[in-house]
Amino acid sequence: MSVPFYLLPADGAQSATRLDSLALCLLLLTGAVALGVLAMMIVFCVRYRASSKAARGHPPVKDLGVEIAWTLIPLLLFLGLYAWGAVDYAALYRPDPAATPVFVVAKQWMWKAEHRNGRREVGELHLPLGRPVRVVLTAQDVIHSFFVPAFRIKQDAVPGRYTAIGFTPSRAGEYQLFCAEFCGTEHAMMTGKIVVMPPSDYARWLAEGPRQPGMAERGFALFRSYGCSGCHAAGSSVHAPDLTGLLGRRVHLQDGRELTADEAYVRDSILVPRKDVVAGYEPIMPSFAGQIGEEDLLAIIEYIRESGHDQRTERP
Amino acid sequence: MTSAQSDLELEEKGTRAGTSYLAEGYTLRSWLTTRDHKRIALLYAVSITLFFFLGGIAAALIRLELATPQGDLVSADTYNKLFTAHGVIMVWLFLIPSIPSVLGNFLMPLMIGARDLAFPRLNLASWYLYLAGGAIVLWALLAGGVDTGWTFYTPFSTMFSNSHVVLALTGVLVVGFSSILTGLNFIVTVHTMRAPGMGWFRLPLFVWANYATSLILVLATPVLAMTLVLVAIERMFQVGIFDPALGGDPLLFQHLFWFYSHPAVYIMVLPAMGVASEIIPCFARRPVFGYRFMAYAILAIAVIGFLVWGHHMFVSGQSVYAGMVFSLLSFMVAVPSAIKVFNWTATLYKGRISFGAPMLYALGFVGLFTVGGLTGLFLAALALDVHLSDTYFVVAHFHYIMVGGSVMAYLGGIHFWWPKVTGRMYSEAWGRLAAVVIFAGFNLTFFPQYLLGYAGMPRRYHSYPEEFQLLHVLSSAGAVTLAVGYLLPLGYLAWSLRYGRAAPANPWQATGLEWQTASPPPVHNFAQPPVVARGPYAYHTQ
Amino acid sequence: MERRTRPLVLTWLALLALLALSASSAWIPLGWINTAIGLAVATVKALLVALVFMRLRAGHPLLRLTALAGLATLALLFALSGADYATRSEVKAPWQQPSSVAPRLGN
Amino acid sequence: MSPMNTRIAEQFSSREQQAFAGTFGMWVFIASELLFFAPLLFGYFYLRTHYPAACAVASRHTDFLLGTANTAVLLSSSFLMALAAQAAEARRRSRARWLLVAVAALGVAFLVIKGVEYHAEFQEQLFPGAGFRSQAPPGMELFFLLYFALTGLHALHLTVGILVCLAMAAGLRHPEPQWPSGEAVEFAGLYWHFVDLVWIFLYPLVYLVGRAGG
Repeated sequence: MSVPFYLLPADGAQSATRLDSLALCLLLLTGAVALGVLAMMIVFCVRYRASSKAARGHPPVKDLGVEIAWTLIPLLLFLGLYAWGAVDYAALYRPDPAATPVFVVAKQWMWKAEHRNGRREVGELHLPLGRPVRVVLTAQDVIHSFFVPAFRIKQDAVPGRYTAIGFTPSRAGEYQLFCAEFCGTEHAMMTGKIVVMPPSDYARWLAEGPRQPGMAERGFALFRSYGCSGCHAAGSSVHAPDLTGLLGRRVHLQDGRELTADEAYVRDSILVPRKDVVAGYEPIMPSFAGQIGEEDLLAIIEYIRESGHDQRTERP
Repeated sequence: MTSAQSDLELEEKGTRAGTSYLAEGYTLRSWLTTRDHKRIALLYAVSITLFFFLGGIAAALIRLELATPQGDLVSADTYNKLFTAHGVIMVWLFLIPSIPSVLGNFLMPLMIGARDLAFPRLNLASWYLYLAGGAIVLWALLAGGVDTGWTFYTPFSTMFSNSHVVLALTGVLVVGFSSILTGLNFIVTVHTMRAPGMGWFRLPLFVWANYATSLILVLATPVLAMTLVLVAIERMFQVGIFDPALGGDPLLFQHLFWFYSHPAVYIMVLPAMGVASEIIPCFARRPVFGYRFMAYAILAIAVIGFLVWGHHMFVSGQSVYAGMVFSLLSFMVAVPSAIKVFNWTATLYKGRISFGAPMLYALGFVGLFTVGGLTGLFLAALALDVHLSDTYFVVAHFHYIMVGGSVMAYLGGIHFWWPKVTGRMYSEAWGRLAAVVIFAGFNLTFFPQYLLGYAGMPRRYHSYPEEFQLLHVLSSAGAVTLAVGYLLPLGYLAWSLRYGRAAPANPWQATGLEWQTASPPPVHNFAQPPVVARGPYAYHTQ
Repeated sequence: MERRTRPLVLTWLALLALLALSASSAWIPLGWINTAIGLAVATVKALLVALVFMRLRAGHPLLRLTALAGLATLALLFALSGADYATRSEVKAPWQQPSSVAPRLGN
Repeated sequence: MSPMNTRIAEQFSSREQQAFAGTFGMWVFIASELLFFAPLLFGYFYLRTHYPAACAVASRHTDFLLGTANTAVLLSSSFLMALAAQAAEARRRSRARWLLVAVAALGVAFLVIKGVEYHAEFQEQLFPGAGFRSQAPPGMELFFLLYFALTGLHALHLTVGILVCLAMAAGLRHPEPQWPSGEAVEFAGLYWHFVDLVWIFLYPLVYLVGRAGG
């Protein structure tokens, strides 16, 4: 047992500290309740043991006031805890347009990652320090779960779809990656290493090593080959909305609705263009349903996301 | 009327009522064809004890394997099959039938003053179904085992597992029908067979608890049954609504599975609450505090328990909004559970408390259930669950509820009603010793797992990083203690069958109707049909 | 016709009439309203069968409560699982079912 | 109401108690049975909301005429079953017997028609699995999986119902107090009507989707 054990895993992400406070708060509250109940039980057991001569006149059989009190007080406390947990939870899933996306594919029994510029790695994941990261996950066989205790982050990777979770690494170092959803024989060996490095090191690391055309690059090629650029490119003669930096933007629709453009919105707009028509434009776009594969869709979405980064020159 | 006199009278009544149910026949055939709820309860008792120790052996091997981090005792596949066997056996073949089918079967008719359950033949049929299901599960295990975990998550179970999944599913399906029939029988019995004067608010809380449990059994089990059929079809024919390649959704399986399996937790713990609610007033010699609130809380838990299944899926890819709804509802279900704990504690106030073995088990139940319930709040809090789900924290949490809660209460109930069931007294000293050993062993086994979980140890790991070893060794040491604790009752209870002192009709001076008849009860339960004139728990401290 | 069988005969005729309504309305293009009509007619038919043939109308209130409990549980499944599907924005990923997995009858 | 000849089982103290326990038990069973269909119905709901077009295409491949005819057959069988229960209650055993035979006959007719449909669907490669037609829109195979699962489960229930009807019809040849009592026929009726109820909902969900075009 040479490796020291820490009850609290290292706090490697900004959300981890917040989460530890929630846990501590809950621990104090539940601990107080547990100790209180235990103390009362022990006191009663000793004081009213059969051999004691303690006064026992008129033991209460019911007391509506007391019952209501210990119904309502826990209820209110629980509502508070619920709200705290829910707010922090929602934050993990709110897509941050500035976040660096990392695509992680889980398969029996390894983790494969692809970075924005196409750099790939297996069993390791390099991340920039202090920058919001969005891990986009899928699985190639069964359900796996991306679990980094140091970040207090866990998200299942589900075959057939993408799931995502966001966080901001706050401490450089190496952390354990586990698979938390039972996935077969070598489930316990499906671990990996997370390496958090300063942004400059990360940029250098990204640039070197094996890579292939990144998602966005592939998306740009597809954007042209499917003819999207014919209408959506700046200077096109067709009146079509500009898609630069669309993801995360508020969009006003023809029918008065308003929504935030996310992956699902872009996907729907390609496959079912008439569903959410942008205000001020004619519903002239043809549907691409059945003509464009899911992988290509993702690449195009990544290209559209990237176009926003280009504009704001936020490339790491 | 002093208690000694009343006992004497009861003895007389008992003899007049005819032979005890145990003396009705001694042949194997007389047991295997019986329709007497009391005998069927014993058939269940024997069979679930067998499965309990089988599941226990699997648990022992798991703990032994985890004493070292390398995973060197058994292979990864064997380990996976072990925890699956442990889960499947303990959940479906022990915990779910434990208190309802053994104690409930024996006591429900006695407690409401009926001669038997409404459908005695159905009752026997449900035992045979249970046995058939259990046999099929055993067959699956002997044929090579199942490695999916008791949760059978797709697409692992449908496309990737190379083990006997369909066979195990069939076994669970058959056991499910047994549960449904038991639940149906209890519901009809409570509604239609109560003795004259036995109004709803004169029912012992044990009856309330089993009634609420039966509602869940009847309404949730069929959903599991059909879901398992869909999994089996998908596995055999490669077509299924859980298959993403065909447009299905793996999360759909999780919804359907947990729609049953979360309420199933309440199937396990509600009857345990019922047992504690009988034992504590009896040994505190005073009425239970807030009887009506206790009854309402039981119903509230059963109903709200149906609404919270999505908290098993907070990180599964379910929508964030659904997560929020399920989290809120999960906090809500903790309220009636808290009410029950407070009421049990208040029941001790101004009591005249003695510490017989059943009481020690019941107090242990309250303590462990409280810890298990409170740690449930950590898991219901969304952001925290992102960190804790699928870690040892979850393992510790549900073992506190199911083993610390249900098994503790089951043993308490077995001790409490042992004189009634067998007509013999067990050794009180051994009983107390076992209760203390089990309590200590349990905490040593499972408390370290909370710490492991928060530190990030994922569940269902065959090997693990070295830094977790200390706590795992502690946990394994606790498991040894726990195993000794569970073997003790097997010894002294069996001993009492032959050498135990004959039990009077009412050794604990308890007030329930079941104590108003002889020990062991006559074939038709009561010499004359009882008439009820007062509520339960009419104890007096003076 | 006997007095006691009269309600049964009327119910039967009503059921057949409702079937005709349901079958014919399905051919009028109304979009989602077709399904709504189909289910509404089915509900009326089910009520007729339950109340008259199954004697729920005259039966003990407990029986109606039992039927409602079953329906309510079903509704719970639809409401809460449906809440997930209604609010989930799912991005599909390419995924091939492994072709190597042959049908495994029997285990 | 209940016939005087019914035997009382030893656990009951009165005829009324026994009769009510039976009826109530049957209703609890029916509530449980309803939930048995729940995963399939929710699966259908999932499919209809995610692949509406495929469901419409698939539904148009089912046989509208046979489905509608079958619904009429089943509704009529329920009617006869209600008459049979009434006759048995009034202790008109011979009338009840013939009505039960008629109910069973309609049940068999339903299964035969269903079999004809199944046969045609096999021929058209609509049975899910390895032999399913290629080039079907995504979701269509699942529609047919649910179609076969739902109607198959329904047919299974119906088969049990037919056997119960025939057994009771055989029993009714003997005079009272032989099994079955009026209550027993009533219980069988409740089960039969439940099977009918399931079909009443399956009919629009399976046969009537997208008939109007698309």
